This record gives sequence, C-alpha cells and structure tokens, in this order.
Amino acid sequence: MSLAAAPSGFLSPTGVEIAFVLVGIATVGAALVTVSTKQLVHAALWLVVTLGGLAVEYLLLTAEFIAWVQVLIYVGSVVVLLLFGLMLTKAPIGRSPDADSGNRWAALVVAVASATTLVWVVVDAFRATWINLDGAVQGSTKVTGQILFQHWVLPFEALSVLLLAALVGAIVLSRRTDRKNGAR
Amino acid sequence: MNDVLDVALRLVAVLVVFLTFPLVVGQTEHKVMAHMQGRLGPMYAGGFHGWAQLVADGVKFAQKEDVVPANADRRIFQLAPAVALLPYLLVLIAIPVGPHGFVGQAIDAGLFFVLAVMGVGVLGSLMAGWASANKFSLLGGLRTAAQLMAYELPMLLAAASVAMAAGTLSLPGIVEAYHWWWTPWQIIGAVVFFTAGLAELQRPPFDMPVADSEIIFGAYTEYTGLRFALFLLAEYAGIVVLCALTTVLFLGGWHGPWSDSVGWLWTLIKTFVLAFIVIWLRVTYPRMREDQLQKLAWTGLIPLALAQIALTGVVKVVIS
Amino acid sequence: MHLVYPAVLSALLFSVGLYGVLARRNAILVLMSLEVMLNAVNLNLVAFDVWLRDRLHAGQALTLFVIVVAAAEIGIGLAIVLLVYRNRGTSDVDRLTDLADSDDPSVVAAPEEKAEAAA
Amino acid sequence: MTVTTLAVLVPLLPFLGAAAALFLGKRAPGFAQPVAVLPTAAAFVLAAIVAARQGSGPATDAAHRLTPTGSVPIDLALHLDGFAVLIAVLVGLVATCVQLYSTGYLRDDPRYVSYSALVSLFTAAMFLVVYSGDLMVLLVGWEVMGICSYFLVGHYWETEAARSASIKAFLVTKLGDVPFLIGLFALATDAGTFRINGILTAATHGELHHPTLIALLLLAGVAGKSAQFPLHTWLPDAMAGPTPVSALIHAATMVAAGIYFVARLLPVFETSSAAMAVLAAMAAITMIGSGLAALAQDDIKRVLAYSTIGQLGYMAGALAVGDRSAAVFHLLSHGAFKALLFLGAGVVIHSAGTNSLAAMSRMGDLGKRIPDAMWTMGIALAALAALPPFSGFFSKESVLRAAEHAAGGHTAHIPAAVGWTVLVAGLVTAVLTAGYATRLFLLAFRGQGATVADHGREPVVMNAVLWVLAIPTIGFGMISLLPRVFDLPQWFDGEALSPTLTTSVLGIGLALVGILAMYGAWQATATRRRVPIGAVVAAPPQDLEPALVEETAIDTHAKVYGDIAAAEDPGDPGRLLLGPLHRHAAHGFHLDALYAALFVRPVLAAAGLVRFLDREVIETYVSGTGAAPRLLGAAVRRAQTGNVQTYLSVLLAGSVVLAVLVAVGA
Repeated sequence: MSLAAAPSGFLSPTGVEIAFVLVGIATVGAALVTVSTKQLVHAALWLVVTLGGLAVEYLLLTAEFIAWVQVLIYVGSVVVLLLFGLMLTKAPIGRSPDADSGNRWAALVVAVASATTLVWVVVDAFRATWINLDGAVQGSTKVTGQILFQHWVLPFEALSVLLLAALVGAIVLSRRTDRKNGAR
Repeated sequence: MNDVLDVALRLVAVLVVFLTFPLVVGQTEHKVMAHMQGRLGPMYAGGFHGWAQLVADGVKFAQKEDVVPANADRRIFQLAPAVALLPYLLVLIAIPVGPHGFVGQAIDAGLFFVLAVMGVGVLGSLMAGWASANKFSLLGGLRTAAQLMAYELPMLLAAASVAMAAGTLSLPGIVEAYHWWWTPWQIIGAVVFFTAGLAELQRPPFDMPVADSEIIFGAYTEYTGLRFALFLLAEYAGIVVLCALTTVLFLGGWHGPWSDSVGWLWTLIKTFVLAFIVIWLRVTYPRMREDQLQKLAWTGLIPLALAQIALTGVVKVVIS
Repeated sequence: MHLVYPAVLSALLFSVGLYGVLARRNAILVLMSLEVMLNAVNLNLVAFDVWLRDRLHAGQALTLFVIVVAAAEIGIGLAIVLLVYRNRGTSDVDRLTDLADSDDPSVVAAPEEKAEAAA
Repeated sequence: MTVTTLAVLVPLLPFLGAAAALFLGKRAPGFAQPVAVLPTAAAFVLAAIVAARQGSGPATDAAHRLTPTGSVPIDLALHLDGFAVLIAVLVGLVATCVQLYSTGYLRDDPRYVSYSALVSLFTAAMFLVVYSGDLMVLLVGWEVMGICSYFLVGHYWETEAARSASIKAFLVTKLGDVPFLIGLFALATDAGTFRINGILTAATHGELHHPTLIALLLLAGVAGKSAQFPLHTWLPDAMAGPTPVSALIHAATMVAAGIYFVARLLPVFETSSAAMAVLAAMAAITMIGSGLAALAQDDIKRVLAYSTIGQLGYMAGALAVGDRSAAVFHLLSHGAFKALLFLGAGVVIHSAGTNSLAAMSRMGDLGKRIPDAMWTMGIALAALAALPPFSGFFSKESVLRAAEHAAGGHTAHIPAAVGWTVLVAGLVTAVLTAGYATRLFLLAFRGQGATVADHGREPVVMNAVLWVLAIPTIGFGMISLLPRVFDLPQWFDGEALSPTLTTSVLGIGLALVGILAMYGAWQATATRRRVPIGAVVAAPPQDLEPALVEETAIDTHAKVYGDIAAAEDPGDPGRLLLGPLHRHAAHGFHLDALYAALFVRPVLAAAGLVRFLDREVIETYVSGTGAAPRLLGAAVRRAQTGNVQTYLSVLLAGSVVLAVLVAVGA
C-alpha cells in the first residue's frame, strides 16, 4: 500500500500532478459551460472537451485502455448521437432563450450543497492519501483484457445482453412512430 | 536530452509526411483520372506534366477571401476544418512504416487509438454542416454522421479480427506477427475494412453526403478559401491514413524481400497501390443512394465482418 | 499523485452534472448532463482502482461496464426524446407534465393543442 | 303411525306443498292446482284422523330438543288436546275449501302459483301455531302468518287499495307483535321455559312475578292478530285482497290465532284480574262498535269483515269471563259459517260485477241467478244472527251463558262487573248482528230493478264448496249437544256448553227485534231505491275470471262512490236506522283519522326532523370529513406539478441533507 510510503506532504506537486490539475480545471470549466451555455450545440461541443479532458486524466492515471475507450465511445459515438438528436429536434443557431428551466435556482442550491458536502467529505477522508503511479501501467490493454475475460466474463456477457436489449428497444421505439405515421 | 530530440525528430517527420503525401495522392488522382477518362489532366503548372498543380491550387486557395455566412455560428464554422483535419495527423503518429521502431510513437493500444481518433473526425463534418446555417449543409452533415455511425461498426469488427489473429492491439506488434498466409485468411476482413474506410472518407462511390447534384457540396457548401482547402486536405490525408492502415493490418506492412533494409519502401509501395485503387474506384463506380449505403453497411458489411471474426477465432483455436 | 485531486475533480464534475440535470430544460441537454455525472463516477472508479492496486481491477472493469451502460442509455434516451419531439413538437422536460394532477381543464387540454400545433 | 307422527305431518304437508308449488309452478303449470289442493286436503284428512285418535283423551305431548339454546331452552314440542285438534280440523277444512274455491276463483290468474303457495304456507303456519307446545315455535308460525297475510292481501298490488291495505295489515299487526314478543320473553323468563305446559304449571303455582304486565303485553299482540279494538283497523281494509284470502285469513286462521293463544294461556291471564278487565272492555267496545260499523258499510265484504271483528269480540268476551270452552266453541262454529259467508260473497261479487250493496239492491235478478249462493248465505247469515237451530246460535248462547255465569259472581277470579260488561255488550251486539245480517241479505238478494249483465256461470267447484261449508253451519251446533254422538264439552274442559233458557230467550228475542227493525226500515226505504246511483258495473260482461271482476270492483268502488267503505245511498235501511251515527259508523268511528293524527303525523313529523338532521346536520359532518382531505389533497396536489426536475431537486436536496446529518452525526 502506498499509504505507508507517503512521505509527500499535502502540497508536493509533481509533474503529473500539475498536468492533472491543469487538465482538471479545464475539464470542470468545460463542464460548467456545458451545463450553462444557452447555445445547444455549443453545449455538446463543450461536452466533447469535458470528455476528452477526462480521457487525458485517465491517461495520467495510467488507465490507458479506458482512455481510448472513452474517446472511442463517448467522443466518437455518444456525442455524435447527441448532436444528431439536437439537429433532428431543430436546435437553433445562437442563444436559446429557454435552455434553462425555472428550476435553475433550486438546482443551483442543490448542486452547490452537494458539491460542498462531497468535497468536504472527500478532502476530510483522503487528505494525505498517495497514489503510487510508478511501476507497471495499471490499465494497459493486456491487463484489462486479462481481468475482463478471466474474472469478469459473466458480467461482460450479461452486459452484452443489456446492449442487445437496448438495441432492440431503440429500434422498436423508432419503428412504432413510423408505423403510426404510416397509418395516418 | 537525446530522448527529446528523438521525439521532436519523429514528430517533424510525421508532419512532413502529413503535408506531402496527401498532395502526392491528390496529384496522382488528377492525372490518373484524366488518363482513365482519355484526357491529359494538369499539364502546365511546374512544367513537367503539371507536377506543381496542387501547390498552385494551394496558393490560389490561400489568396481567396475567407467568407463566413452572416447567420452562421462563427466560431464553430471556423473551427470545423481543424477538427476534421487534426485526427488524421494524430493517427499518422501511430502508424509504423518500417521495422525496428520506424514509427512516430509506438502506442500500446495503437489500433484502438487509431480507430478512436479517426472517429473524432466526424465531428468536424457535423460542426461544419450545422454551423453553416444552410439546409444543404445541415443535410450533408446529418448524412455524414449517419454514414459514419453505420460504417464505424464493420470497420471496428474487421480490425478486431486482425487484433485477435495477432493477439495484440499494438500496430507494430501486429505487423511483427504477420505471416504471408494471413492475407488470404483475413481477406474478407480486409475488404470490409477497406470498404468501410472508403465510406468513412465519403469517397466515391460513398459520397452521398457531398452529392453535388442534390445538396451542392454537403457540409462544405459554404466554405471558401483556405478552410475549404483544409477539408480537401483532410480527405486526401484520410486516403493516406486508410491505405496505410490497411497495409499495416492486412497486407503485412514492411514485410517483403529484404525487409530489414527496405521495409519502409514496401510499406509505401503497398500504401500507394491501395491509393491507386481508391482513385480507380472513384472513376469506376457510380454514386450509391443513401438507403443503399445504409443497407450495405448493416446487411452486408457487418455480417461479413462477424463471419470474419468467427473464422479468425476458429483458425486461432485450431492452430494454437 | 494525491488521491484528493481526482476525488475532488470527480465531486465537482458530479455536482456540475447534477446542476445540469436539474436546471436544463431541453431533454437532450439533460442527457448530456447525465453523461457528465456518469463520467465523474468513472473517474472516481479509476482513481480508486489505481490507488488500491486491485488485483482484479474491479474499478476499471466497472468503468467499462458503466461506459457500455451509458451508451445503451443514450441510445434509448435519444430514441425516446425523438419520439416525444415528433409527437409533441417539443423536447422540453418541464412541459411534459401530463402526469401532473390538476383540476384546471385548460391545463389538461394543453398537450393536445401542442400536438396539434406540432402536426 | 302414531298420533305424534301424524300431527307432525299435518303442518309439514302444506309446507312441502308450498315449496313444491314454488319449485314446480313455472316449469309445470299443469301441476299447480293439484300441488295446491292435494297437500292441504291431505293435511285436513290427517288432522281429522289426529282428532279422531286423540279424541277427548288426555293431552298428548311430544318434544324434541334440536340444539341447546342458552338460558331458556327451546323445544320442538307438540301439544295435542281437544282444543288443538278440533281447531286444526277447522283450519284444514277451511283451507281445503279455500284452495278448491281458488282453483275456480283465480283460474286464469298469472300469479296463481305464488298465490296458492302462499296459501299453503299460511295453512302450514296456522297448523304450527295450533299444534305447537312451545311458545317460540308458536311465534314462528305466528310471524309466518303475518308475512303471508301481507303478500296475500296485496295480491292485487296493481290497485292502490290493495297496496295500502297490505302495508297497513302488516304494520298494525307488527305494532301488536312487538309488545307480544317482549311479553313472551318476560313470560319465559319468569317461568323459566318456553314450553306451554311448564308455563301453565308456573302460572297455577303463582310463580309469575309480573302477571299483569305480561298479560297486557300479550294482549297487545292478540288484539293485533285477532283484530280487537284498538288494533282492528287493518281488517276491514284487508278486504282489498281476493275473497278466498279473506275467507281464509279472516274467518278461520289468522284472526283465530289470537283467540286460540289466549285460550291456551288462559291460566296466565287469569292470574291478573286487571288484564281480564281490560280484555272484557276491549271485547265489549269491539263488539258494539263493529256492529254499528257493519250496519253502515256499503262494501259487502267490509260488512262481513266488521262482523268478523264483532264475533271475535264475542270470543274475547268469553275468554274475559274465563270460559275458554265457549270461546273455542264459538271460534269453531264461526270459522265455518264465516268462511261460507266470504266465499258466498265472492260468488255474489262475481255475479253482480260490483261489491257495493247499494248497487246490488238495484239489481232485480241477482238472487235468482245464483240460488246456491243465496241459500247457503242465507243459512250462514242466520247462523251469524244466532237463530236456532244453526250452529251460531248454540255457540253464541254458550258465550252468553258463560257471561251470565260470571255476572252472577259464580266464576272464580272473575269480577262480576266483567261478566256484566260482557253480557250487556253481547246482548246489544246480538241486536246489531241480526240487523246487519238482515240488511246484507235483503240488499244483496232482494234487490229490485233492471237486470244486469251476466258474468257467466259460476264454476261448479265454487258452489260445491259453499254447500260443503253449509253442512257444519247447519249441523255443528246441534251435534255438539248430543253427548252420545259427539260430546264436545268432554273434548274441552268439561264445562257445560248448552244454552240456558234465559239467555236463549233473550238472544232469540233480541235477534228477532233486530231482524224486524231492519225489515221495516228496508220496506220504508223501498221507494228511494228506485233512484239509480253511480255507475254499477265496471268489469266487462265477459266470461272473466272472478278474481279479475273483484279486482276491478275494488278498484272502481272508491272512484264511483268517493269512499272505499260507504256509498251515498238514500235507500240504505242502515242509514235510516243509524241516523246521524251513520256517517261515523261508515268510517269506523274515524279511528283511522284519529290514528293518523295521533301516530302517523307525529311519526311523519319525526321522520321529517330526522331527515332534516340527516341532510343538514349529519350530512354536513360527512361532507366535511370528505372536504377536509380534499382540501389537504389540493394542498399536496400543488406539489404534483409533473415536472420531473422539481421532484428530482427535492429528492436530491433531501439526500444531501441526510448525508450531512449522517456525516455530522458520525
């Protein structure tokens, strides 16, 4: 455990840490813009920045495989789908006056409260915990492949069933409207 | 210090390749198409057979006014070409040219990295299509997105087949593990991969998103000058990347006679042969309709790719 | 690296996503915010997995699973949103209040008007 | 078979007949009449056999305890003595006659099946009352009769008169039944048993602690059932039922039940001289009042109804002077001739097409057209007027004799004043009875005027039944005085029943006075009857079912004459004799109006008050309890906006608060 070998103090920046913090600030900033911008498509593009930033953070945490999966699935597919959805629902160019609901102040209070609570708890609990990033890469393809197909095969297969169900569900949802429209 | 120099050198080499190869491919396309259609093609620029035609084109594009439509989303409109182009540059870093580390940067999950980053390129088309505030552009963007989503899957599956055969995701590792009989073994995957790649590049016959007779020039309708040139550059860079990847994955990369010394040459030769095929296909086949495109992906390529994976798995179990 | 950095980053991202889920009116924006929240969780999982040096790498495996689930969720979610949009001409979350209890008949009648307007 | 078994079969057979009729009626209409008549006839035969076997011997008792029932045991007990078996024979005879008569009278009635089943059930209930040795079992029969009478009186429920009459009969008898039930419980609690034998033993040993209270409570029920003043008002109105039902209910069975009950429990009543005095007063008022009322009635059946009340008054008077033999003797003879009178009246109504005496007195040929009815009714009216040698004479003389005996102070427990009251009232009533009997006969059969349309031949079975009933009417009194043939006193308590000279002379003389006075009045008013009044015949002169004719007649009487009881007929000899009293007598001395003022209106007012309280006061609370949650719900409903984000916000805010609380608490 790294806890025993943790002579480093609370503020002892290494190169990785500096990079992590900088990227983290960018990520949170992008996320903030994502949830607050009034331009719908911009929100999606800032989401790309957020997700990409997270991918970099994964890389910094030596979880290489997950980082590329993040890029492949989120940036390559999920965001494209979201953009697709935005365009199909006629997202306008420019500011939408009603991007936020009337709920925003309550939401702000809840979010700030939860952020305060979570940060407080986390800092309180892991004030001096040290992650040892030296040594072998922990999230290499080889490692991930081994644990995934040796120990986690059953959940993996269950997940494939879930994906299939989602696929079927999405097709059914889309087709039903078509048939209804056809009937009209 | 040596390391830093080494890295810088490699990056510069990649940048050079990125800036020159697409031009070479473009020039080749001009000439090959012209000859296939019974004409000469560019003959004047630079003197000998118009070899500097694309340089001249570039100069012309650079001189043109950079027009942004009034109703467009300015920043995104301007950002889109970069987003479309950059992924190919990044991909080039990971492609091995020759043995013994003749590669920009050997990445552990190289194949994965390559595919993931190429998937980002679609964002550029979508951004361009949406930000132009033009319905033809929007339609083109949507078509692009739909096409990319559809062909991403068979491409990934075909690549997964090779990765299974090699037992690694590293691109140099895959080339290392190559034997000559892999080509017939993985031929289905190769065809699927190459076809899907063509579709992702929106090259003819898969150029429905930019079908000029229907939607002018799709997502790129409103672009002029240098930004338009960047999109064109992205297309040709895409051809280079696709052909190089196909070479690396299915055709054995640097493998060939005297590969230890001239392996990089083998890679380049194979890549350019494939690029020639890409051009050939453009001249040969008519454009496919949107529904035919989707049908080909979902009912043709995906089952084929799955079959290839099954075949790979069976053979893998048998020989091990 | 200090564990606090990814943990705090994750907490902040989670709260930001939470705000988005609660405050956004467009259903697709809500979905985006949801993705931010899921990613915050993923970051936590990865960070703790790396810290603990888990032999089974449960955190990373779980992260992959969450990503898959998120992909499935976004597929279904978008299908539903598009369906709602087609039927009602809006994807505003706070206008999908058919389940609200109201004895004001005009409020009940409103969705139909919307549908007609959309049609 | 033992006597007990036979006696058990007697009530059981009509009961099974009723069940079979209800079960078979709709499926096999052809069986309806046999199923109605045969069990009743068989029961009659069995009752006769039981009577013959039992004879004048000591009482037979049998009991079976079905299940333990707590503090006071209830047994299925039989008690057969001379009273019981003879009354059972009468009941069987009348019921059989009524069932036979009904096959002709209601031959086309669509509700004949249920009607006959109810009559059978009614008969079974009466048998049960008669044979029962246990008060609870008796009560069962008592109440079954009540409910059957409700249905039977309301047989013509299409007419307003029948509907209100049936409800009135039910309510008035129930009004008596409630105190009756309380009295029964008090009696059983005091005696420690429901068995009649046990109660009688207790009564003779003076073990009853509240004899007056019990006796008065029981008398209320008896007055209701046997139509004694002041609860008699239901009986005249009950004439809205079909004639055979009137014959059954008001001649031999239901009204007899009250008299029979007192006769059975006479020792209990004798323990309280106050109760006997009340009974005597009740009887006296009933006798005289009903006699006057009968003189003024226009509806032939209402005349008979009031005469029934009067004759029941005689029996009650006999009981009041402590002679139950005389009472039951009169009950038997009266049952026969009154049944005959009612059934005859049915024939008359059918033939005349009306029930109005005023209308009949203007029909020239009614007597000639139905000679059977005329002759048998003449005999029965003579018996009613107590002319020798018909049965009514002997039984009424036995009552008068008992009264005279008590007036002389010779009867134990009975004050002389009671005897005098009964005696004087009985003699006055004898005049009145003879008067209205004569009036009825003269107006019905001696009318002069145009011939009215014929309503077809009377069914043979109806005439035959009349003659069957005429036999006991003529012979029963005489035969009872021939000890060698039929020693009636031996069947009863052994007291002498034969008439004495004083009472005979007085009775016959007074009866003749009544007859002659009425005849004179009839002659005096002969000219006035030339004036026709009102419409006479409402029913079309077709070969209609007699019951339908009667129904129409009842329905139209009030419409034609403006009153269900009386008609404005100047040619009525009763009107001449009664003078100013006529108007009051015709309406039963306004007792109904009095009751309406005393009971109905207060009850209606109370009901209105209750309705007001319920609608305005209690309802306010109820709607208040409904409105309060509704208001609360409306308040809560405000939160139910349908906006998912609001819900989520609140949910997550709660989670954060909880998390902080847990963290701080930890």
